Amino acid sequence: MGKLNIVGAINSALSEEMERDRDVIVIGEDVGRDGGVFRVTEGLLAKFGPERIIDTPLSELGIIGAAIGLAAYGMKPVAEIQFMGFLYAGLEQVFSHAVRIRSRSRGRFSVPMVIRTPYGIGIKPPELHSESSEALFCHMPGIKVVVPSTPYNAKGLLKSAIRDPDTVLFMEPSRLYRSIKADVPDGDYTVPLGRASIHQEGRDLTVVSWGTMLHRASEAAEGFDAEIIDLMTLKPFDEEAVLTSVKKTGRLVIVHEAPRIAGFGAEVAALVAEEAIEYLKAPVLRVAGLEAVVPMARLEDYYMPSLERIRKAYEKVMRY
Amino acid sequence: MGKLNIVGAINSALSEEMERDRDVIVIGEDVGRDGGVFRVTEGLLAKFGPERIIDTPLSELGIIGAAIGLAAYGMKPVAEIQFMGFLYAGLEQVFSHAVRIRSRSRGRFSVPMVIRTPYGIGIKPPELHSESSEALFCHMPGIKVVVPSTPYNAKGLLKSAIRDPDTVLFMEPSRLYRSIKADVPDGDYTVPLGRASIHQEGRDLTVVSWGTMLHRASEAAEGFDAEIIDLMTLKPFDEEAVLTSVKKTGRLVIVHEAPRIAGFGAEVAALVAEEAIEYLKAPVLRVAGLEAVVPMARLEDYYMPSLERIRKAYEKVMRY
Amino acid sequence: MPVNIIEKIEVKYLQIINEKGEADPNLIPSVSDDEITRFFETIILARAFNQRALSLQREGRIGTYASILGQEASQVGSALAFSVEDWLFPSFRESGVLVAKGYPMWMLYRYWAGDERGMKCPENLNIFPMSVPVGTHVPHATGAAWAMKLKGHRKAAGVYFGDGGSSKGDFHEGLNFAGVFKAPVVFLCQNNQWAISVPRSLQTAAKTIAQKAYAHGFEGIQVDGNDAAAVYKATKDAVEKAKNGGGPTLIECFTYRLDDHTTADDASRYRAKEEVEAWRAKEPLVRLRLYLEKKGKWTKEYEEGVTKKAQESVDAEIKKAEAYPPPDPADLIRYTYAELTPRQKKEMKESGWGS
Amino acid sequence: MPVNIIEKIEVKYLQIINEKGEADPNLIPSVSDDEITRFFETIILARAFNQRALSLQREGRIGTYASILGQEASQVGSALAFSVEDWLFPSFRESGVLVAKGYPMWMLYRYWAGDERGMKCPENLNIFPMSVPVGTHVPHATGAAWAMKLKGHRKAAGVYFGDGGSSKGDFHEGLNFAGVFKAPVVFLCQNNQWAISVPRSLQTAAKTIAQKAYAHGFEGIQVDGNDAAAVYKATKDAVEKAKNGGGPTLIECFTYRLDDHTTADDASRYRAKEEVEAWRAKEPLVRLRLYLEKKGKWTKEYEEGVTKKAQESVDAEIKKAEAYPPPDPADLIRYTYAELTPRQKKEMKESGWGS
Ligand SMILES: Cc1ncc(C[n+]2csc(CCOP(=O)(O)OP(=O)(O)O)c2C)c(N)n1
Ligand SMILES: Cc1ncc(C[n+]2csc(CCOP(=O)(O)OP(=O)(O)O)c2C)c(N)n1
Ligand SMILES: [Mg+2]
Ligand SMILES: [Mg+2]
Repeated sequence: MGKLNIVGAINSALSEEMERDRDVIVIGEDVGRDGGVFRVTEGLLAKFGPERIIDTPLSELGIIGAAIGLAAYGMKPVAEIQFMGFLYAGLEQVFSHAVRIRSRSRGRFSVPMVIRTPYGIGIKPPELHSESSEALFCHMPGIKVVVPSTPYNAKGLLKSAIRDPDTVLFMEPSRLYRSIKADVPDGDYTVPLGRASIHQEGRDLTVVSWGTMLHRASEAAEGFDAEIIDLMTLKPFDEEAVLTSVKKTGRLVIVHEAPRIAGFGAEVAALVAEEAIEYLKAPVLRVAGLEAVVPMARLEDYYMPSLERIRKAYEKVMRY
Repeated sequence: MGKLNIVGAINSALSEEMERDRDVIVIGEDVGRDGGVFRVTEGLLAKFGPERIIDTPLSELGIIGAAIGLAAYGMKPVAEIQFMGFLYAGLEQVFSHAVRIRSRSRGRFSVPMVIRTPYGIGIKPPELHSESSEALFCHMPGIKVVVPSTPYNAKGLLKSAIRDPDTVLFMEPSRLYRSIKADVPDGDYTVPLGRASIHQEGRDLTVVSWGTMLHRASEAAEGFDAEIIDLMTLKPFDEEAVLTSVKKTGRLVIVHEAPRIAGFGAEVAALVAEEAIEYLKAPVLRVAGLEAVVPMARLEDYYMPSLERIRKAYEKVMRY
Repeated sequence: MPVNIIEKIEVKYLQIINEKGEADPNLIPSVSDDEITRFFETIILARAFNQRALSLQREGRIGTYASILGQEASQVGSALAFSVEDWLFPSFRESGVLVAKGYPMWMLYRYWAGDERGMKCPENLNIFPMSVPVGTHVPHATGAAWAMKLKGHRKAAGVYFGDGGSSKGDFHEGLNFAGVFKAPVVFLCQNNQWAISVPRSLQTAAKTIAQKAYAHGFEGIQVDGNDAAAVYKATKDAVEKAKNGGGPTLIECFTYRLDDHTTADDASRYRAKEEVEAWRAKEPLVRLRLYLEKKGKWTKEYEEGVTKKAQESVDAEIKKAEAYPPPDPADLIRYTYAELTPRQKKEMKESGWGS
Repeated sequence: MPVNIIEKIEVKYLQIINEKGEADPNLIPSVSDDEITRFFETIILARAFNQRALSLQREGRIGTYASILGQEASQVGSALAFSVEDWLFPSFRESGVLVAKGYPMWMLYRYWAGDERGMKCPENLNIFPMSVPVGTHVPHATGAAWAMKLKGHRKAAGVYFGDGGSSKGDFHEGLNFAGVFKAPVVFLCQNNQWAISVPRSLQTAAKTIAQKAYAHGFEGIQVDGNDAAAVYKATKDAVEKAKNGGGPTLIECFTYRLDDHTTADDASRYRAKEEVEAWRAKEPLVRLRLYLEKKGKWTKEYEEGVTKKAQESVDAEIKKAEAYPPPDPADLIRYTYAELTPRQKKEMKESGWGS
């Protein structure tokens, strides 16, 4: 057991899984000598050599496309896409191939790979380094989408993702990479995919969030008797956990960073509108990014859900 | 005034807009000599010549990418993507560029182009010819998403789309292309973007749908006093029309073809859960595609919302 | 110091047997008469498969189908150059490749009838499901080949795509990776001169598709795609090279699509009859027949026998395909993930399907 | 009939002034001393801009910044070859191009400080916002150039990207369209030998990036990217050719990134000091100085004067940038669509922003 931040936790998951399974390899831009632009793969090249930690050309489509072939043949590629905004180039490979090959071949071939990518506002970078596009992927049957929020679950979820027989998108909250340090067991443990965690129990109000926003949603919950659910896996998501909590509290606020319209929050709200409406005491609110292109540094604080906006939503549902 | 099917209506919109504005050009695979694989551009090459009806290489990314430059420079490209499933290749061009250039250049440049593409199950084709991925696009601020459902609105909406200053995705229901023939005015008229149409008035139950499914949702409504809303524009969608109707009926069923999870129906349900929950008498139901890869011909009827599934949903909400 | 030439590239063209059945004396020793006989017989089989697929489509017994007529040499010649442990990545117009590899024809018919089970490749073969989005499967072959190399397996991958496919970014990124990682992969472009209605000349300004390989640092070669011997030899050499660590090769098979693009197409809208007829004269079977005849290995009776056997076998396969029980609707959901998700279980239940 | 050579490609390399300031006697007449003086002075300005950007970043006054040190000849030489009515499509590492075109430096500083208003190109120029997703802007230049051709405007487009960018499918699809439609566009690859930590040799197995043009049927040329005269001449020729209907050209500027990738990078992690030092000796300013000195057009005082003026102008621009009022938060929403949507109006209201 040692204190690790999320970067360290992911590094340790990669390292342990690579020791455990010779077929696990890491591919991506700058993952080798440079150790990744966020240093997530630091030290792995020295440990595992250039046949397993592989710097690729600047070619997101190529990375995902080749990873599909690698995985289908029997490797277990963990592909790093340097920023989520650049994953759009590989989207067709994911949507039209990775997640369909099992179905298209009726089980003969499959694509057990992991796509790791940092997402979200976090590092005051140039444009397109701050996307959080989970909703797009959550709409596509066949993929799994995972978003850790702490060093502990980052390590445990990544291990599950690597061992999973399906294609998993693993979205790493860049804003949290180094901001939380916490106890993480040294050895092997996993956090199962598809199950949410009750980040905090409460009676009056259910808050659903994930990744970066989970922490802000929690902070905003001070003074409320809020039950906070960390979804962790967005696809397939733990519908049961959400429904159980909402049935108890009668109130639901969803907090995410991506634009509100057709964001993943809509799915959570729609689920509840369908299956627990009779328990609801208040409108289901979403606090989310605005209907706007994710801005550069100067305006990003205005775009993201602020503590104040979140708190207002909690207050509003509590008035019912 | 003459009877036209949707193919004819779109053809006439293109033809009239090209006469009206010299900058309008059509680009895409097989749009010229062949008149498009669905014959939507039939006859346009003869009328407007190869400088305005332009066959391109097989290159969806290139089509959208070049159209961005064409539009920014002052042309008005209408780009045909042969099937929606192949638009994934151009998704980064749409998401990272087309819809952001106005914002990135603070208004100096913009990309007024139209992407036309047939969507949905309809022609018993090979794989990936049956996608309905509207939800992905609806999540991206900066784009407009339009889905006609009749020859009349196909022509009027496409004209509005071509004249619109923003990037518009125009999704054509391939299943309806030739199945509905109706009166369409010969000359100029437009149907405004952003406004829904009340396809049928009713008191007991609001049905929201668009494109192909609108017709099935209507058919299933026989025997119900249903108010049927044809959204027509999915982004930005007519929130007001939905809310007004739901406030009246107290019941809502959304019908679409795309997979349910994180589909656009979730947004409609979430809106109502947020803004009209106190009017709801029943759960908000979605009838949608299954959590599965869109199947090929043999199984597609099991995948799509059937009359029976839709009716069951209507019956269910009516029990409240 | 001034204007120097820093790189020279030459693109080669290979033909072994010409339209008249005349063989190049220097090259023909690399292909045996037995092999040529095999091309001949396999092309007849592939053609029988194809002919029946077209008529099944007309009768509404299968869906839209993409004919291989005219391209059989490209497909059969290349397919036979791969070993059974190699991995192949076909596009939708590769029935000839699959037939040549012994892929069960009844499964192909089922596939074209809209049944995904037809693409469940038998365990003794390694053929990926046909790729429908053009060119997008090119990187998969690179990836699989790269995996072979990483695992130290002496195998190769082969990937088939059209002239249209060579315009896609996927093609280039796939080739570039293969060049960088020296992946044992053979890129087989079936340049049939048309991408639906778009002629090769409007697909790219490059003189050949073969030369696109040099953008990625390895050899590209154009072969007479109607000459099964040339296609076979070029592919065989490329497969050998790949297995010996020499990296990838791009082979442009210069051929022609004699039929409509698919059964949903009408090629007379966009191309001249004369062009089609000129190419028909070069079609792949005639030259093999002439060659074998000269060698005393062809008789009318022999060909009739081969044809009859092919037709019988195709008939039997069609029977098998059509007798096959319809797919279980639950399949639709079942193969999405390795295991059903809770939501899928719910959907199965609501649909009244067993899980 | 057998193995024929059907296409020959030669890739040329152009240098006019070498590291010692010696000019090729056959080529130098194509560039005047006035032009060379202009390169010299513009490089000094671009370098002053760059130097100050780096220090502003260190002081936390702007965000992450991508240095152009070492690449000024590639950027300035090419930029000056375009006319004011031409359209340029830079990537994020093209401050030198923008400075050379007279783009307001204060706006660039604001951009790098995270303010989108910095990319609102003044009306007298046609420079697209810098593209951050590498290589993805290549097709835009093709499209704009194609539009120029369709409208009968005698103009050209130029697009800048790195060696890394040449691996993207976007690059290839953009080039392929340009080849097919003979679009008047010049593709300017700034091959600075590195894509962050990935060396050129691992980016592609091709010997040159220039040769990638031939995959798309037009000319590619490699130039000494540290020789402003060579870059200028190659670009000028390509622009002329484009405007005369000759179609596109790919120019590979063979240069070197002397600094870290960006201020967030530490290049010592992945490349040897010696390599950097060897390239430093070839940097673009020295040879121009030597050349001008030989021609009697350089004195120490002259250079000091130019440098001082550059620095003063940069200082004034920084002042202007920092005095500029902060952006209106409503801008965030305002430029998404031509008009606000009802939902956006609501969001504006909820946020307390005027519309
Ligand atoms: C990415 C993509 N775009 C468009 C299509 C529709 N389409 C199917 S085949 C075809 C032409 C393919 O041409 P080519 O690659 O030369 O192969 P061929 O059909 O000639 O065998 C097109 C445009 C598709 N299947 N995939
Ligand atoms: C599509 C994409 N992938 C990854 C990145 C992250 N990134 C920024 S610059 C860079 C390297 C670019 O190399 P090159 O094209 O040679 O340009 P240079 O930085 O050398 O000027 C990378 C990987 C990006 N911006 N865009
Ligand atoms: Mg073809
Ligand atoms: Mg570089």
